Amino acid sequence: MSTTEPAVELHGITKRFPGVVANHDIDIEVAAGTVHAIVGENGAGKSTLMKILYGMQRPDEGTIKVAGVEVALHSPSDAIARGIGMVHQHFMLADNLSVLENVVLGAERLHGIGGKARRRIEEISHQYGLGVEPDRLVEQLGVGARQRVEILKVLYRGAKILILDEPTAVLVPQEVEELFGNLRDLKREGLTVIFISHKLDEVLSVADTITVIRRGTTVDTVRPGDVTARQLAELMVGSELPVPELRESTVTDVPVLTMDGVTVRDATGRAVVDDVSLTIHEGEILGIAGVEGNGQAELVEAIMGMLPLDAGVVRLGDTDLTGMATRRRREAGIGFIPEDRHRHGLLLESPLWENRILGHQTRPPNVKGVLIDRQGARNDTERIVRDYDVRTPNIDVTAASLSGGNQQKLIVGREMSGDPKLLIAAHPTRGVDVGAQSAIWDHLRHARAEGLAVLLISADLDELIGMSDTLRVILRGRLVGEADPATITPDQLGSLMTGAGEGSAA
Amino acid sequence: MIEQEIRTPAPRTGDRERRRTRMLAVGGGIFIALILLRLITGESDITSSGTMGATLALAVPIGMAALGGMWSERSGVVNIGLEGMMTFGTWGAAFASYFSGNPWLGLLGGIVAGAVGGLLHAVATVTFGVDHIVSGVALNILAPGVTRYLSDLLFTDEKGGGATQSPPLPSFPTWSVPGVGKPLGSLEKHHWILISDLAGLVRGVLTNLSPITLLGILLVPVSYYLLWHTAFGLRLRSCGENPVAAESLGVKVYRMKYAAVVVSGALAGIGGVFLAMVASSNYQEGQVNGRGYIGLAAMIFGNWRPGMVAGGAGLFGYTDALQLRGGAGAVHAMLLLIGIGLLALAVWRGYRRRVVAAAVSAVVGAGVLVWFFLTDALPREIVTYSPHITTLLVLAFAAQRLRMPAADGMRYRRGGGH
Amino acid sequence: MIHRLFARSWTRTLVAAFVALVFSIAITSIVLSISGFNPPSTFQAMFEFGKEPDSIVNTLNKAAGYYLSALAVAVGFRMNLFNIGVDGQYRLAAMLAAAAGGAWSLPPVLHQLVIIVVAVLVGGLWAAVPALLKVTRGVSEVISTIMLNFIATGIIAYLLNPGRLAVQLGPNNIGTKTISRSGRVPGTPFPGTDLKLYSLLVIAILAGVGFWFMINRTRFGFDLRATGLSQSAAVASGVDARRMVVMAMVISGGIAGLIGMPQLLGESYTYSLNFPTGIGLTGIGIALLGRNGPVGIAFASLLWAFLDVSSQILDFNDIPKEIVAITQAAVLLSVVVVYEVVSRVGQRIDQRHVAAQLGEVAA
Amino acid sequence: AGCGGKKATTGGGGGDGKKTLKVGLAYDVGGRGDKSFNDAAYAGLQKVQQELKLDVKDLEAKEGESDNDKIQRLELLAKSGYNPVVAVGFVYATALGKVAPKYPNTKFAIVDDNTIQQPNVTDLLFAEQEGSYLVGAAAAKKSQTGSIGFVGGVQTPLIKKFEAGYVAGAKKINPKIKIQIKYISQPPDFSGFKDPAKGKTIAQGMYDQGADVVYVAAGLSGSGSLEAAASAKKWFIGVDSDQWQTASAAEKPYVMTSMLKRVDTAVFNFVKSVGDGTVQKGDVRFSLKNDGIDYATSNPSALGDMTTTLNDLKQQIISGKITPPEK
Ligand SMILES: Nc1ncnc2c1ncn2[C@@H]1O[C@H](COP(=O)(O)OP(=O)(O)OP(=O)(O)O)[C@@H](O)[C@H]1O
Ligand SMILES: Nc1ncnc2c1ncn2[C@@H]1O[C@H](COP(=O)(O)OP(=O)(O)OP(=O)(O)O)[C@@H](O)[C@H]1O
Ligand SMILES: [Mg+2]
Ligand SMILES: [Mg+2]
Repeated sequence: MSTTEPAVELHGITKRFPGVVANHDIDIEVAAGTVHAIVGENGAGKSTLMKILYGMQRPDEGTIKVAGVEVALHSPSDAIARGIGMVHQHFMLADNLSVLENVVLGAERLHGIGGKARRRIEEISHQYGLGVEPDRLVEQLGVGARQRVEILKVLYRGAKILILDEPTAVLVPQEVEELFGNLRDLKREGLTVIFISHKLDEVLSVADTITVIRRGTTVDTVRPGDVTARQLAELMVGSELPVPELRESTVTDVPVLTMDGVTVRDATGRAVVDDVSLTIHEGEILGIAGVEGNGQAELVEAIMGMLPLDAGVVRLGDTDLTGMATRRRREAGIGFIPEDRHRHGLLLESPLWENRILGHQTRPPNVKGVLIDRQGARNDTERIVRDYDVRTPNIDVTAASLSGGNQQKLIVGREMSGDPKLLIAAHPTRGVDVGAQSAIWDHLRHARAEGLAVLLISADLDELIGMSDTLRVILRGRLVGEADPATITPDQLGSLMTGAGEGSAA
Repeated sequence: MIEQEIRTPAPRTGDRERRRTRMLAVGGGIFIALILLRLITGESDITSSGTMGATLALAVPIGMAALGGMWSERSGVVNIGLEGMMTFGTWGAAFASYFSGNPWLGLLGGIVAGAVGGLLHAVATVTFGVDHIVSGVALNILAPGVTRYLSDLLFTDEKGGGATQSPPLPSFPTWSVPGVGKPLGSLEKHHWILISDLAGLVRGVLTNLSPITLLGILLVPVSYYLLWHTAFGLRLRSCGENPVAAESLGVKVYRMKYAAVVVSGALAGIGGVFLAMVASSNYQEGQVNGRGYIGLAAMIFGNWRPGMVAGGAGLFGYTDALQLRGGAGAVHAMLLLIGIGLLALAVWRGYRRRVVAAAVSAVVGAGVLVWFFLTDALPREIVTYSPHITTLLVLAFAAQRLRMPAADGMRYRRGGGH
Repeated sequence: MIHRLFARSWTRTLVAAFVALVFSIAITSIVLSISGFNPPSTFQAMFEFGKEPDSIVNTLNKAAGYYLSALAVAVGFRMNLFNIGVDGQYRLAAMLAAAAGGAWSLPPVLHQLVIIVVAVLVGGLWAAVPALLKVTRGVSEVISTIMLNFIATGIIAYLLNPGRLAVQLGPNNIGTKTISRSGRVPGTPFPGTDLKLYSLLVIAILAGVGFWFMINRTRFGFDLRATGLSQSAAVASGVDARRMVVMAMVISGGIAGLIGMPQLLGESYTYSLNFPTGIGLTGIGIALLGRNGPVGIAFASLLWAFLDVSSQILDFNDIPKEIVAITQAAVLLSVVVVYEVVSRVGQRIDQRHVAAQLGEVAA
Repeated sequence: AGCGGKKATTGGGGGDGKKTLKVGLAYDVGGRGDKSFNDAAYAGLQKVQQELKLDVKDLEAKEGESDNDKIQRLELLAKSGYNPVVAVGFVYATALGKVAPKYPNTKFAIVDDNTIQQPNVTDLLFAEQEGSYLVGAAAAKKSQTGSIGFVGGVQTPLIKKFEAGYVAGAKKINPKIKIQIKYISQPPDFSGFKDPAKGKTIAQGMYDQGADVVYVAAGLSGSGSLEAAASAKKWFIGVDSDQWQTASAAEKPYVMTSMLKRVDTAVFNFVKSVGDGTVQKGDVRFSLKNDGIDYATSNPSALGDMTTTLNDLKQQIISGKITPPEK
């Protein structure tokens, strides 16, 4: 392999999905031994492009060259055989298998599935400082460790070209730093890294070259030294970026949600939410910062009544919610924007107006007595579609045929229509395009001004800092710190989240 | 297949060593309990070699179905069509062995016929993405129709054959481990504690074995080895846990699922061979008689792991053997064991501070004991179904630590991941 | 144009059903020709026989049981619950209802009502067992209902003994005491035959309408469907999964209790050794064939019953009538395969349509 | 109640009836090949075909079917000119009750039932308890262990009749005899008639626990029991037809005798009587008296000098001195 040849060349790649052209005439050249970043907003077509390069999807048009040779990739095996490895945006791990099994899967020919493979894994883990234990079950690992297992999987196969699709989305800044350290090591060993992200400061710090994709096509390729984050963002979006921020405080001293000593245990008796006490007032947005998997999800489910409490009390205003069923809690005035909209927020195969009913099955305008009020629900769905700018031809299409952002707007609209006193917003703008993002922030700000209390959970630290009146940090199920959103930086927050500086940081 | 909606956080999987010792302990514990029961009640059949032998004979077809189900579900394909595949197996065995006159070709015929059933299921579920249960149900409708249709065409003109049965089939030779039968038999007759019981167990398991029984027993560790200690097995299981991830690593998911479901059918087919050629001497319509479904139960009961699956089949086979051989008396004696077991469970639960569970166990246990002491025998009609009642009770009272493969029953499309 | 045609799910179902029927007729023909029979004349014989008045009545009567059975199964399926126990539920219910109806003499109307209510209650209660085992102990309903079918057989056999609930009906037959005239529902005459239509066919029709209404128009039905479509989303929306499991199983069992009623009150008046069995298992196939919808199931059960009834003539013509089982399985499998393909195409058309309407084709 | 037949060649004169006679037969579940009474009926039908040179048509039943299905089956035969028509099994009672009045010129017979009171219906009834009594006595005489067994296929009144006669016969010889009794399945689960695996397990269990003779009234499941007998080298008593005839060479020595229920004779005689015009309506009872019930003597070495005792008991039953119980 001559080093003058680019490691990967993609020419004129076009990929159509029913209803969407995900990639359109894309051209990219990746020089060998570099970190090449690809940026673009949600739905721009980055993942699709990478899946094409990894043989998971076939392009409709265009050519792929690896090390100067044109290739036809029919399956991941073809890509793997050419030294391409990919770490996917969503973890590709089998929870019930051990790390070892996950790593050797598909590459058993290299070192078998036994002791030799284990030694090899330990070797690689040591070489790149990944700290992976081969015999742990994956389900016992945290996100950071899973990420490292994914990287190890690729390295184990001796990949020379590494694709990392949004590897940092679930990592805190410190973990990101570690990852970047790893990447630099890899580069030094002569590997080529294709790195996808839309966190622009990260991209600028690690990449040698940056390609911007917008609406499925390449708009520009730049060097990090030549652009600022701001310029890059505008290239990406084609317009100005929205900024999450609150204006004047609307916080009152009327408590809406009060949690006192709330503890939730899993089947093994471990406290996943540990003695949590907090109060959210009318007009207040309380942000919870924390590395994923530290009890945020369980905290939310405890408030929603989806998990039983082991100890403690949850109150909404003067009403004691403890022991109340989820439905009663919703009726009492809790709105819920779930973290995973496909799993918890929508009936994908049902029309929009039925999705309007979901979660509000007992309240007008959706029902009359025990019967469903179809007309009422339909009319109100029309209203949501109008007020929240849900892009859809009509309300009879299935939720699955909407784009992610529009699905999210529908959910936000629905949850706001119940006149909630408290809104639980878990990652409300995750995977949503910029337009929808700023619309959702607007809605939150507006409702807050009218006295809504919001519990905001987000992995996007800018959003968390910009949108919260109060910030609490959760670590291993405990609230370990409090921060002032007016003064804290993402870096400081990140170190709180990893427990680097326990206690309060002003 | 059906999402577990009752949220119980995933159990921690213990390491292999611990699981193995636990299995041995449970097995030994049950055996000792049975000996005690024999002593108390005087029902010597409880641990006799005959009961053990019958247990084996009844457990093998169920165990084959269960093992087949495990193969299929480990690859993520729910197989409720085991019943139909076994039916194909019985017929295939009859067809091949009768027309060739060779029992071994009968074995081959049963395996092939079962595998064809598996192949159909695979085509429907894997290639066409049909709901697994639908396809399985269709197979269970198809199999009796096809076999009867074919029998009508092929067996009616043969002596002793008909639309519902084949002529008598050639049989397999049976083997006994030499030098075991006689001495153990005499030991057994003494009804000495433990020694006679062990003699019964060993003699039951080592004498008058048909090669299919041996094959069946052998297939348990073989399945374990193949699925847990080979690359093929790892790939296969990964399809049942996370097919998208498997595909992303170059595993040919469709191919693995096909392999698993076809093997599943072949195993069910062996169960069918056993029924047609070992447990009886001809193919008989309706011979499978729900054993495929019970195999499915044994598989779930066995937590999708070969050792436990075999244990589940064994438990069912044992209770069935006991009720068939001993009838009302022996099953009545079992009440004592169940009652005491439940009380023990209640104590343990009380100790773990699970008051409600403890109370339920205590009440049911006491009820069973009262029943035992107030009656001499159980109604025949109910005794017939004691294996089914036992299965239900064990499932209800044993701690629920079952974990099905994560992607079991999921429809998987190639390139479907995002 | 095409998207308009495919927009409605019933058109998709119709297309699927039609293609599947053609396909399964093709399969059946192939099997017949291979075994040396003439397919067209075979089908013609079946059709000729099937359209005789006797056969029509028998088909309709049989379809009533199949329909109720499939509805019972479908209630569970709609929320991903697999009630294989319909068979045991209806047999136990029919037996106890027959015993009650034979034992108590009541004025007309009340008598029939009591019998039916007993059946529904027994079916529902027996179905509650696996439901409770599932929600309290996590026992898979697939296993528990299979086991309970067997156990129900044991209980029926125990109770159906002279001296318990049975009397001798003939030298070799036993059954519950015959229900007196006040508890019977006379059949409806049908032109051209002495066979009578079960008047309680109406129960099946009412149950179908009720099922449709419950599923589509009530809050409970919404919760049920939501649970089936996405368990996790339903729970997050406030559906109580445990309660739904119990409710759905009990309703399913209640409907199962009705299965034996047209036959019991319209024809046999006793639960004897001769009472039809296995309807609960047939219902699974029919529910799947009818895609768990009340209309689809109606067509499916009529088709199934027609095939069952008209197959009698095959035996008479020395053609193995099991060919019908092959047809039934082929219909079932091909319907799902075809529906799968059709709905995938439909979904794709939908998405393209949405994108086109929004002018976002170039993403 | 139209006679509705298209080519109805119903009845006709008594004399030249033979030529137009077409014989129809409807089986109970299990159908042809059940090695039990369906098969026996078929044997009768074959004899009709061979000796009387008549057209025959036999139709099978489906498991779990309804009365309407049976009505249609009988009508199909009657309508198409089959006469006489034989319904095998009491399950046809209700159906026959509806069909017989519609075809007054067709002669019907039903096996094992006498609840239908119609001028054109003949009831073919069997005193199974009598034959069972004899084989029970034989078993008790043969037994050296003082322990014998009974395996029933499905616990129905019919099979309980076999049990009752057997038990009474055995007790007559040895009042203290131990009798193990077991049924394979419970109605309406009729799988007990076709589960040889269980038939084998049960018989094995009985032999293991000391029984040395087992009487098996379990249809096809009996073949499993016979295997168990052969491998335990103990005695087996068959049922319905002479199972010594159908047993394999290795198994023949262990078939002590069989309780014969001559459904074949009954069917043949009935058809013949229709041809002769001597058909009798109402109950036709088959018992030891008219050789409709008997025990097989095809394995004389097994029976030895026992036949004297058995024939003596047989005479006592025929003469009414002994009345074996039916339940
Ligand atoms: N398998 C598929 N079928 C249909 N449409 C798809 C499929 N995969 C992706 N799309 C569509 O293609 C477009 C590009 O998606 P892609 O996942 O490549 O975007 P992305 O740039 O990776 O976005 P993100 O930042 O959210 O990861 C989206 O509109 C998406 O809806
Ligand atoms: N495998 C797939 N099959 C069909 N449609 C798909 C598939 N994957 C994605 N889509 C389509 O992509 C859209 C959203 O999918 P996804 O959750 O991947 O978000 P996304 O493409 O990243 O979009 P966004 O970034 O706006 O959330 C949906 O409209 C869905 O129809
Ligand atoms: Mg995306
Ligand atoms: Mg992406």
